[in-house]
Amino acid sequence: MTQMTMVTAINDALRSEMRADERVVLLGEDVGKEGGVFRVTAGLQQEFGEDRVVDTPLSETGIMGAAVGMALGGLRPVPEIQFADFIYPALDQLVNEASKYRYRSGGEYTCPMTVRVPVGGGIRGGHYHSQSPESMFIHTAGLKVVCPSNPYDAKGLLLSSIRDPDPVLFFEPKRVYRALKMDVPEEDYTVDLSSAKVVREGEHVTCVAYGAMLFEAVAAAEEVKQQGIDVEVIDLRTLWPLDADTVVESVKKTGRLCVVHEAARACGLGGEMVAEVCEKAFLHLEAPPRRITGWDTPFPYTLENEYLPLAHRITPALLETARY
Amino acid sequence: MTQMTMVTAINDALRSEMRADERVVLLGEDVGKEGGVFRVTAGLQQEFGEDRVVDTPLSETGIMGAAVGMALGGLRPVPEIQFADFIYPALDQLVNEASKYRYRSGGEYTCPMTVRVPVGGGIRGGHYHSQSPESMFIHTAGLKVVCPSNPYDAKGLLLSSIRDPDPVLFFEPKRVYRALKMDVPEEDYTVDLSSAKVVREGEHVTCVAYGAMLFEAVAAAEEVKQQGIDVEVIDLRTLWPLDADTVVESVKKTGRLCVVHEAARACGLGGEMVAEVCEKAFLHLEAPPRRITGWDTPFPYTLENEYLPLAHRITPALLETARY
Amino acid sequence: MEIQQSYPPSALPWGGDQEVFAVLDNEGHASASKDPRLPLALVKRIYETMLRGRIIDERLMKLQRQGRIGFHVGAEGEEAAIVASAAAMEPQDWLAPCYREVAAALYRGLPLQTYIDNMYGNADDTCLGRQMPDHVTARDQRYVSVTAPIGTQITQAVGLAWASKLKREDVVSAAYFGDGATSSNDFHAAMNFAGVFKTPCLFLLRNNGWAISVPADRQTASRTYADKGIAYGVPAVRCDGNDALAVYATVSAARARAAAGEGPTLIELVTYRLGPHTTSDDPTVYRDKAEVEEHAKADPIVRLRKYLEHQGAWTTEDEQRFTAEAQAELKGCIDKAENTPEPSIASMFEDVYATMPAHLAEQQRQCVEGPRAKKKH
Amino acid sequence: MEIQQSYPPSALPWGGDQEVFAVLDNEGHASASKDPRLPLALVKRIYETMLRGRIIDERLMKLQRQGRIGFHVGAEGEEAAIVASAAAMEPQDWLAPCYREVAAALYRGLPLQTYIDNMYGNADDTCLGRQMPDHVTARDQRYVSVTAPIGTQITQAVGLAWASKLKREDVVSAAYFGDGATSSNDFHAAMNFAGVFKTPCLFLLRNNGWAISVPADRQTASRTYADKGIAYGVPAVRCDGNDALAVYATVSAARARAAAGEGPTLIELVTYRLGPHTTSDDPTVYRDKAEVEEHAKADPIVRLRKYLEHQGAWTTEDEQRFTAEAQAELKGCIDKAENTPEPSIASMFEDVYATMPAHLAEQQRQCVEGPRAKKKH
Ligand SMILES: Cc1ncc(C[n+]2csc(CCOP(=O)(O)OP(=O)(O)O)c2C)c(N)n1
Ligand SMILES: Cc1ncc(C[n+]2csc(CCOP(=O)(O)OP(=O)(O)O)c2C)c(N)n1
Ligand SMILES: [Mg+2]
Ligand SMILES: [Mg+2]
Repeated sequence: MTQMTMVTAINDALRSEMRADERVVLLGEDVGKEGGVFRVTAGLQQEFGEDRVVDTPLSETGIMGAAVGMALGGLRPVPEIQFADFIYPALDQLVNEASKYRYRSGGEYTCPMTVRVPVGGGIRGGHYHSQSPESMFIHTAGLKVVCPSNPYDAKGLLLSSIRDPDPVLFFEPKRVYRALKMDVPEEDYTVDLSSAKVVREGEHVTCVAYGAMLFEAVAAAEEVKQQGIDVEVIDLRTLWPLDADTVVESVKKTGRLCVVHEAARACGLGGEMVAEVCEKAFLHLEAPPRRITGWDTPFPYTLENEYLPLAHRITPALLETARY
Repeated sequence: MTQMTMVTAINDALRSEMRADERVVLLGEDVGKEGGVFRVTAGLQQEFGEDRVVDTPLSETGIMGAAVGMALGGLRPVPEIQFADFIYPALDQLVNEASKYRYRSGGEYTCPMTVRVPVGGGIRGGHYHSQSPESMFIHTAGLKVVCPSNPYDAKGLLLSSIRDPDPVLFFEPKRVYRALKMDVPEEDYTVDLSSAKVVREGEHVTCVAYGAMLFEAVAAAEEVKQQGIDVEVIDLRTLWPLDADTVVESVKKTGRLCVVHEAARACGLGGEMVAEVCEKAFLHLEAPPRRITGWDTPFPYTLENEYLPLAHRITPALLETARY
Repeated sequence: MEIQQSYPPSALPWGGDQEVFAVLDNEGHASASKDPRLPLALVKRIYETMLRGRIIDERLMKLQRQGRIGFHVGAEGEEAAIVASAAAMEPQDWLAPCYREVAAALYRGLPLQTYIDNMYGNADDTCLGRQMPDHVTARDQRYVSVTAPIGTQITQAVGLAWASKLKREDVVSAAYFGDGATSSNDFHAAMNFAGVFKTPCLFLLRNNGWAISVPADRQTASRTYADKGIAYGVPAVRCDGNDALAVYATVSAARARAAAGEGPTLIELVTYRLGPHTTSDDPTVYRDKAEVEEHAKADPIVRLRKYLEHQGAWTTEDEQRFTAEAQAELKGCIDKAENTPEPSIASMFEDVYATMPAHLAEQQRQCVEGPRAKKKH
Repeated sequence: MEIQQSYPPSALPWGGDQEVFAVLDNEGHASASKDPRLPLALVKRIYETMLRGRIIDERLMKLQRQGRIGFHVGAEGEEAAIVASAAAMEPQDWLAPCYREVAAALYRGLPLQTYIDNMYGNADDTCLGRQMPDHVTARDQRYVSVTAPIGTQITQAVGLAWASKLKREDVVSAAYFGDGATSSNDFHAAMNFAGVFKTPCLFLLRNNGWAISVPADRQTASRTYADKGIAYGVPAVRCDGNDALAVYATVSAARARAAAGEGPTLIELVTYRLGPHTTSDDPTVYRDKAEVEEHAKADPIVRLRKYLEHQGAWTTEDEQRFTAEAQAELKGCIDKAENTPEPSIASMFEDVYATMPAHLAEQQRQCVEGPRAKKKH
């Protein structure tokens, strides 16, 4: 065990998988010599050379198209998009190509690749270094979407993602990158995709969150605890396919649901989850399921802490839901 | 009044607005000499010349980027994306640029433009000529999203869209293009954006739909009528900003909600609407709100009528919801 | 033939920078100095596949008019560009097609029945009726799954080439695409990446004069499409795409360069789309009949047939026999395809992921057990 | 100076196709044959804005290190490329900036206070603290809102130019972008559209040698960035971007071409990024100090100052006086900005649409009336 930040844990996962599997290739802007603008890939080009850790020209279209081709050709590419905000030039390759290859070829071709994408706010990045576009990828059949909240899960989920036979969008919450350290095994281990985790048991309200907002959900849970309210907090970890069972089981117990995410509310994952729970556990619901999310505005710079659904906004929602 | 198809009604709206406002410019692939692959812009280049009805090179990035620039420069561009499936190369300009111009410039710059996008299935188009990506644009703050279901609304909504001070995604359901004719005034009229329409009153279940699926919702309503169930059918018309009032009022009356759309279910507009209704009318709900949508698979070719949420799938959902 | 760095353009191996490399004239006479002198058996195989492609196209067009298939995109007039280029590649090479190149897969042995099943989207279709007709997948032929969005296969071909480079395999990839596709994002990214990383990749640009209704002068202001190679440091050549021998010679030279580690080549195959864009298209709205008639004079099939005839390697009887056989085979395949049922409804939910997740299993159950649509599929 | 169709490249007006047009040497001596002989008042205004830009950059870098602002992207070494080009445009022309060109807006009269308020994202910031620092909007200066996604402003500049062409206005647009941006989709689309539609548009490519950590030979295999014009039939020239006189001459010639209806020009301004990419960047990880030192010798500010000194139009006292005044003005602006409150929370919901829709009014109410975050903004 070593104490690792999420940055170190991801670096460690990449390194160990590149040692174990020579099909794994990293490519992206500034990932090589510089080791990534967040230093997540630091040292990897030194160890694995310029052929396997590739600094590309400034084109997300090229990165993703080449990665799809590499995957078709038997490699396991791990492209990096420098910020989620810059993923749109790669959308055609993700939505029309990577996601549909298996389906449209009747399984003759597959596209195993893991797209690493720093995501979310909390680093004073404004409109263009803070976005959380995960719902666009959830909406696209054929993609898996992962978002770890901590170093341990980050390593285990990343190893699962790289080994997964399907394309995975791996969202890394920038706000968590260096925010905490925790014990992470040096050896190989995986965390199953599609398994949400109950990180805190409780019986009054179910609160679902992921990524950086998980900590806010937990903080809010601690706060309402003082008022006698026991919140069950679920860390989704894999956003899609959704581990609906874990969420629904919890709601069946608590009768109440709050979903937290920093992505904008309209057509975000929160609505999806509310609808899913309504379909599967309607008669158990004792209060209106609530969403605590980013507002339906672009992500602002100065007021980012007013934009984000931080604990101060989750707390009253939990209280109201519990007392409904 | 003249009998018009949706194709003629849109053509008529474009023609009359181009006559009235010389800032209106059309651009896109094959929109000029050919008059569009669906003939929606037929005859317009003859009348308005190559400067105002522009055949562009094959680049949705270029079409949208140029349109944004034209809008900044005081024109009212109406770019066409040949099929919604090909909008992804334009996503960066829509999500990062058009949608945020007013906001990020504190209102100094605005981006009034109407992106015409043939959308949806029902024409045997398979994966790449059938998609319904509207939820991606709903998720993006700053865009308006419109989808008419009939020729009359198409003309009135298109005129409102072109005159709107903000960027509008105008989705035209291909399945409806020539499916019906109706009386459409030759003169100028508008249909308000953000006003859903109750197209059929009823007291037992609220069924919300839009675009081509509206007809399926109505057909299903007719069918269940025979079993004594009265369905209120709402045509959203403008998908975003949502006319939540009309929907919520109806649900308060009926206590039951079914949402229909052909877009995939995960993070589609259905989930958004269910969550919204739960937040606003939870205590009125007497049955779990239901979604009848495209499946979470790519859009298939041969089995498209099994993929689409046609009347045969809506009917049992209405019955179950009513009898819950 | 040797392809050199094409910059400045006047250094192209066959003289002037605007010159289009050709071997055959319209009467099927080969230029003595340029004739690659291919074995006649090879030329015959190329010719037969071209002819077969034409026969299939004509039949499928009719089937579409009769409403028996939903759609077809033909290659009339572009057979040399498609088949001779595929012939010049090695069997282990990847082909990343646009949507007009099924004859390349047929050349490599794609069973006709497989193709026709795809045209019908039936239960025997390799992609189970999920894609439109002509969106073929042929893994055994190392022919990548066809997609509609213009250009996306070009960057993928670079990725495929890159993979073989990293794996040190003698595998080159070739992307087929049209003149319109040069305006796409993927063309730009692919050429740029290929130039920087020297991937063993050929860019086979079928310049057929039109992108649906848009002609070259509306597509680009560059002097030629080949000129675009200069922007990426990718050597580029122009070649008569209606001349199977020229296409073969050019592509095999470029393939050899790529295999030798010298990087990518852009090959502008100058050809012409004699038919409509697809069965959905009516070209009379936007182009002159006279233009089409002019180009029909350079029909690649006629030119190659005459060449073979001059060599004494093909006769009217051969033509009749081959045509009759091809038509018979085709008829058999169509009959079979028309008698094959639709894919199962359950199959609609398979292959979205390697393992079916819970939500799809649930949707599958709902769909399979639910009522059926009244409208015939 | 006349810019001709640059194809073949050897027809460039200033000789060899690889030549970089320059007027000044590093000692500030102008080539007699090339000197555009600009009025000294104009050169002084250019020089003063360049110097002012440098002074501001140095101060903002320090403010960022002190944690008083969150971020800064400087232009050290690129001042001539930015300011002299802006000076060569007409006031009614549109500038579509990348993110390093605020000095162009200052040249056109953007009040310094407005810029500094933007650096602080305070209530007086024209975009109300919605964007990161340096993402300036300056409508009065016909300076389009700065955005981070690389390349998007290039197609927009084509659209702006197109609008003025359709409106028959004497308005040209200029897009600024870096060498890295030539790999973007928008560069490709913009150049292509500009070529086909002959829009009155200049492509001002600041080739500063680096795209964060990626040098030119990893960005493209084309011989020069200017060569990329050939792919689009857009005339292209190379110009010493550290030579204000050369930049002015080149840009004004291209502007005249555009205004005369002769279409777009790609201008490669060869310069060098002396500083880090932004305050978030540590260039020592990826580039040699020696390289930077070498380039520092061609510092555009020093060269232009020496030129002015040779003309007797600038003295050490001028320099000191100007610097002191600029610093004092800057200090005043910073003080004011630091004492201006944050934008109101309500403002976060405004300007998403022209009229606030119901859902945003509701969210605004929830936010304004809800509890406040503990963490300081
Ligand atoms: C991204 C995208 N935009 C638009 C289309 C619609 N479309 C299909 S084919 C085509 C023209 C393609 O022309 P070209 O590349 O020259 O190929 P050709 O059909 O001539 O072989 C267009 C515009 C598409 N398939 N994909
Ligand atoms: C689409 C996109 N991808 C990645 C980035 C991250 N990024 C910001 S600046 C930059 C390098 C830009 O280099 P260049 O165009 O040469 O401009 P310079 O900074 O050198 O002026 C990168 C990769 C971005 N802003 N946008
Ligand atoms: Mg073509
Ligand atoms: Mg640069």
